[in-house]
Amino acid sequence: MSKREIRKILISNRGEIACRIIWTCKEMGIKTVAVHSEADREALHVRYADEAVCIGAAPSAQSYLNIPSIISAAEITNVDAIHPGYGFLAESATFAKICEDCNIKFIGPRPEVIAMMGDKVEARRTMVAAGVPVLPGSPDAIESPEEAKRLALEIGFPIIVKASAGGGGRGMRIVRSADELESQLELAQSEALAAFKNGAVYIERYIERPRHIEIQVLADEHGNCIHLGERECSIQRRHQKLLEEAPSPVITQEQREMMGAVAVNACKEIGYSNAGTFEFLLDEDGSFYFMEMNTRVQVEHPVTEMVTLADIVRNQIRIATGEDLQYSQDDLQIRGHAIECRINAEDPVRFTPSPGKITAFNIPGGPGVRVDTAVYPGYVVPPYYDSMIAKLIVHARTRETAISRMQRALDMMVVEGIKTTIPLHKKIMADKRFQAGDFSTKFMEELSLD
Amino acid sequence: MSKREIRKILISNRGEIACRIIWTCKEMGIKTVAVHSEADREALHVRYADEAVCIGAAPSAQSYLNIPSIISAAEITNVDAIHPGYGFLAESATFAKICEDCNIKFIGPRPEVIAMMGDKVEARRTMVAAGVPVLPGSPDAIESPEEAKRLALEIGFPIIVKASAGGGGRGMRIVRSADELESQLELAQSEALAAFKNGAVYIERYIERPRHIEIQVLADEHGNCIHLGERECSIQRRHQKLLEEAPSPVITQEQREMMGAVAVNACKEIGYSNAGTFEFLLDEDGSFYFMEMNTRVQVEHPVTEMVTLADIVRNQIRIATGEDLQYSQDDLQIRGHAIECRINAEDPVRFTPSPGKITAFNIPGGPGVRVDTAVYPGYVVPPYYDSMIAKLIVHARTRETAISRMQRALDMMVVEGIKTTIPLHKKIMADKRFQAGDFSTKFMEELSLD
Amino acid sequence: MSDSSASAIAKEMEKQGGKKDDGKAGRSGSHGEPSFNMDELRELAEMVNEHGFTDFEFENENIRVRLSKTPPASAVQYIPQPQPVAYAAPPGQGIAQPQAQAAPAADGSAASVPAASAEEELHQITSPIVGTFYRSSGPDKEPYVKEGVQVAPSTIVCIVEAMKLMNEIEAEVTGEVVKIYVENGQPVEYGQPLFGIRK
Amino acid sequence: MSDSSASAIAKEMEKQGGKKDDGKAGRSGSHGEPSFNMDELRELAEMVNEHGFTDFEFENENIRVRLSKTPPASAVQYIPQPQPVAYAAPPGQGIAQPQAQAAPAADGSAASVPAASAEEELHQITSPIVGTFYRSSGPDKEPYVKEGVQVAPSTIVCIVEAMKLMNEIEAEVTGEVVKIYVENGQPVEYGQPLFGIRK
Repeated sequence: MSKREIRKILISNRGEIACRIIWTCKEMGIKTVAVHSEADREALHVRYADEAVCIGAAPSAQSYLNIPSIISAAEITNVDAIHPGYGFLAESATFAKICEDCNIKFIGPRPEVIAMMGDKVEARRTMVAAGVPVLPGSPDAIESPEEAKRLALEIGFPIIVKASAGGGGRGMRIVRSADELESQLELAQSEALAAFKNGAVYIERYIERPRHIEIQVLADEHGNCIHLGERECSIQRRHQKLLEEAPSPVITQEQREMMGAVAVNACKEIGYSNAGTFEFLLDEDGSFYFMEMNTRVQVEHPVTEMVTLADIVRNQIRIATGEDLQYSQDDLQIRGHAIECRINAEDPVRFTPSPGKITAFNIPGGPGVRVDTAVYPGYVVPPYYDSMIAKLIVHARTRETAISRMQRALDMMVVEGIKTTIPLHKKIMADKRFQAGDFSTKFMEELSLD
Repeated sequence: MSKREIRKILISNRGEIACRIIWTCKEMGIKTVAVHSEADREALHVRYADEAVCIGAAPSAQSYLNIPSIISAAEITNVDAIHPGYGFLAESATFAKICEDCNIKFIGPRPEVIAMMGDKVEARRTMVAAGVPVLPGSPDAIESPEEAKRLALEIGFPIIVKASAGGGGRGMRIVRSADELESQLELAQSEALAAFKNGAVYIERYIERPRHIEIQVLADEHGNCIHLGERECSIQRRHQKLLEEAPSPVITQEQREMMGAVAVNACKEIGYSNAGTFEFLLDEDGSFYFMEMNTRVQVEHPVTEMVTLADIVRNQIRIATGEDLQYSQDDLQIRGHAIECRINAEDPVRFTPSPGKITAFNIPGGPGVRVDTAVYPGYVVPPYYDSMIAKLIVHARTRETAISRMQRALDMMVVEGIKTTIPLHKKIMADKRFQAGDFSTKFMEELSLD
Repeated sequence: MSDSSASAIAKEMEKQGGKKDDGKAGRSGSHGEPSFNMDELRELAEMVNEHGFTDFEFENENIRVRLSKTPPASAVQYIPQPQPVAYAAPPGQGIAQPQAQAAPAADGSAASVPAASAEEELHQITSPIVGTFYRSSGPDKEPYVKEGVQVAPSTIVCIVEAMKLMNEIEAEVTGEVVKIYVENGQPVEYGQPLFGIRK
Repeated sequence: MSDSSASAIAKEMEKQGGKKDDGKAGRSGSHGEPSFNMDELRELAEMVNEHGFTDFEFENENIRVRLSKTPPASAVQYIPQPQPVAYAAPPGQGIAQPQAQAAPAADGSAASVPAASAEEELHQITSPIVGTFYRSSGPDKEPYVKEGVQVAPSTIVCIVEAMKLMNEIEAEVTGEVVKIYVENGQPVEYGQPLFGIRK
């Protein structure tokens, strides 16, 4: 069934995900090429790969985002495929297209699909057409208070008024009844004008306490697609996920099957291939709304691997060779509960980056503990890249045991020389509402960090 | 349902199993007391436990086998229970009895059951009565060549003649036909007489290429018992297991159910409680014969934990509190394949111990890898105790992937300063017959170690 | 660790310094040049390496020595140090604590060095067993010994109760009781110092 | 790693020896000393390497010795070093290797120091991009430069082909081509030294 032989892969990434990909390549007997910036000469992915090529200076734009340099490295090392990991060029349709043009297999979906999902408006339109529920409202600018009122009544209160040009909370107004609509609209417009020199605003259903739930899918290049259940990613700070779980403490088997079916159907509609993730908002009533699709492997993919025993990176590579999916939906039962804590080189209270030399580093072992990292004692965390230095993942029969296992693992994990988010994760694990599974994306705002 | 509260446990052991027990106690919110010899002041189990008591000098007889000292430590720290681990006092009926007399719960079966299983003849008799198949033959001395002939014909050739007082291969003769019986019997008797000053011999069915298969059981104190499937432990050197797998590459679901049912039934017959293991010899035809029962947690318990997601130590402690078993036989499905490599501080060819200072130590991470160890960089492996310094365990969907995952993990594992069995395990993993699952307890004799 | 090895090296250095002078004196006639001795250097390098110094400097005529260890506790730092935030230290932890501070230097560990040097003139009577320390034969009895009394080898100094047995502990030396390290009724572990004796 | 550091130390030692010889020549009139013993130095270098010292200093007349282990070396020990027994190193590994030995000291790491000091008088023209190195504009053409020729800043010294584009590389300095580090047609990575120029 395999159409394309992949004997050597270049990994256009760094850090733990580059190591993660190399591990699976080794297990599959595939040679690896690491690329690295000048700042990453001592990095672990450089040491673990069969070959390594320095592709530029420390800043990402000159190295890990430098397409000509990466393509040249692929050509001189004569690789069959490139695995982009996550971040950097992983969702660049341009990069995927150039790989295709150079006859190097890009391990991900087709460039057109990446482009489509990368465009907010286009992605929403496509999903609506594929029968995926989206948040009522639309990103078209509101023309008049009358239109706003009509739309708001259609959507139902509460709604949120957002600046079309906006971001970062400015120009945002939550409106809970028709009475306040006109005044709030005016306020939002003038705020938007002041902040972005553009007064255009739009409205959308507002969910007071949403949960961030995502569905992992695997699709081959022959139209077969399955889902691997959901991940609970509501514990975020400024839209940055801090920890993830599989399964979600609130999703029932019926919901899982429904959300999974919606995602699988959408993949088939748009001709999606390789691994992908549908991100949904879940409201208090259990309704879910499409937010966006990530057309790559996610940081949090290990929690799904733990509960399904599927190796997502192995599946990505197999799919890229043109093989059929290895298993059917029924082969993928979810067993137990997994939690991942992202260990970042950051001040755990102020979240300021804390690069520097790691003087001591000990990773926990024992039952149900997995660590994905590219860090070692003596390693210097460079200031140029993402602050995540390790992912600590646990797996146990129940969520309760998984939480106590994570507490034990966090206690055993030693990182000295830099500040990390370990103390923050201990605080989250000890939180009664977290333990009860009773939280939303607002959790971090409500958590006391004293 | 809980009859006995266990708030604090003393672990009368050292090394990785002491750490392993402490981890689960932490996860259960139970306080721990480590005991240690003078040589183990810097040991990890001492650091991880809530309290630590020095119980004697370095030699085991003065510390880890020193019952009065351990009981005193338990009394002054006011523990509710003692977990004996494996080795040392784990199968001492005397120790279990003294614990009982001191009103300290011994985490294991009742002392009478330990004593019964510790006596070879008594254990065999009990198992026969409980309907467990044993190897045809008997440890009674042969009175005459005529008796030998009659017995041999009953048993069927080949048979083995063994010295009643024997061990270590002396006084052993394999007899393949009735013609050679009398002469071989005489030879064995004179060898036995020369070696042990006792010419008594007995005969038993001889299996040319047996496999060592064991069944893990869990039994509560109310007569409930389940099995957790089998472990394949045929890769041994001088009766020392080197690596273990679950499931066995040759056991079918029917065999698993049959062997499991035999073990569960026997547990109920003898009133067994807590975790235990039935060791069987499997012959070329798939018949199995009871060898012995281990009345404690095994070194190789993690492979069963990986494929069943059951925490065996947690179950031991729960059972000791008097609770009912947490799950039924149906809850325990075997998923995927797990392999454990014992990493010993030994010369990988000559198997001579290699104690000393570990100058560099790196444990592998990533999907499906677990490491149980009490070792860290700078740790000095003392010459007094068992040479095992770590257990490297992998889990994957198939045996083939588990083997390549173990190869990857062995490549990533770094132990410098002492010699280890890592190179030996690499050789085993690369062996075609191992990969095909085609091996017996003779595997190591046949493996070229050049 | 650093204390003892530092002093060992200091001693070595004195020896080396002496050898240097000898060597130089011996050879100066034939070569007219203060040449260094390869064996000595090899020994030196071995010694410096063995003691884990990362820097060493030595200068001759008018000896100049420099030894340094850049990351002093680096080995210790790699020992995983669990931080039991969720599991508060229990009161019973006291059993291990005094031992860590005042254990005899039997194992030559760093921890015992400060204690040993602070009490360097005192002989320590240590507990031969794990148990509970009692200063007298009963609650209403006088203590076997008090600070300031003289003991002979056969003098009973205390009882350590283990498994309901009262084990009388003898002094085994002649001298004056100067320190009593353990409170009446307190649990003691193997090798834990009980009394300090000035011989 | 040990090989390269051993050879680096050997080079260092030769340099030390060379300097000494020069010094001796200069000083022989005034001092009349015998020549410095290279065997001793070689032995020394071996010994220094064997013990993992990263720095060694030795001074004669009134001996001055300095041995040092800088922390980077000890950190390296803890870097997991996979031993890919099952996965043999491919021929292409050569791409990374020359870089490791001759990289410019841009990152200031210890590894590049010996190389930098060995070539300390040469300016290095490094590759600004990843690609394939060509010494001439075509297979039957003359090389742009050969060893011994003078270059000006705008002199084209080679081509690095990347993504089918022929990028002409200029010297950017004035001087003489003394070394050509890379073979024609060989892949080069970012920052890899191509030419050594004596300014």
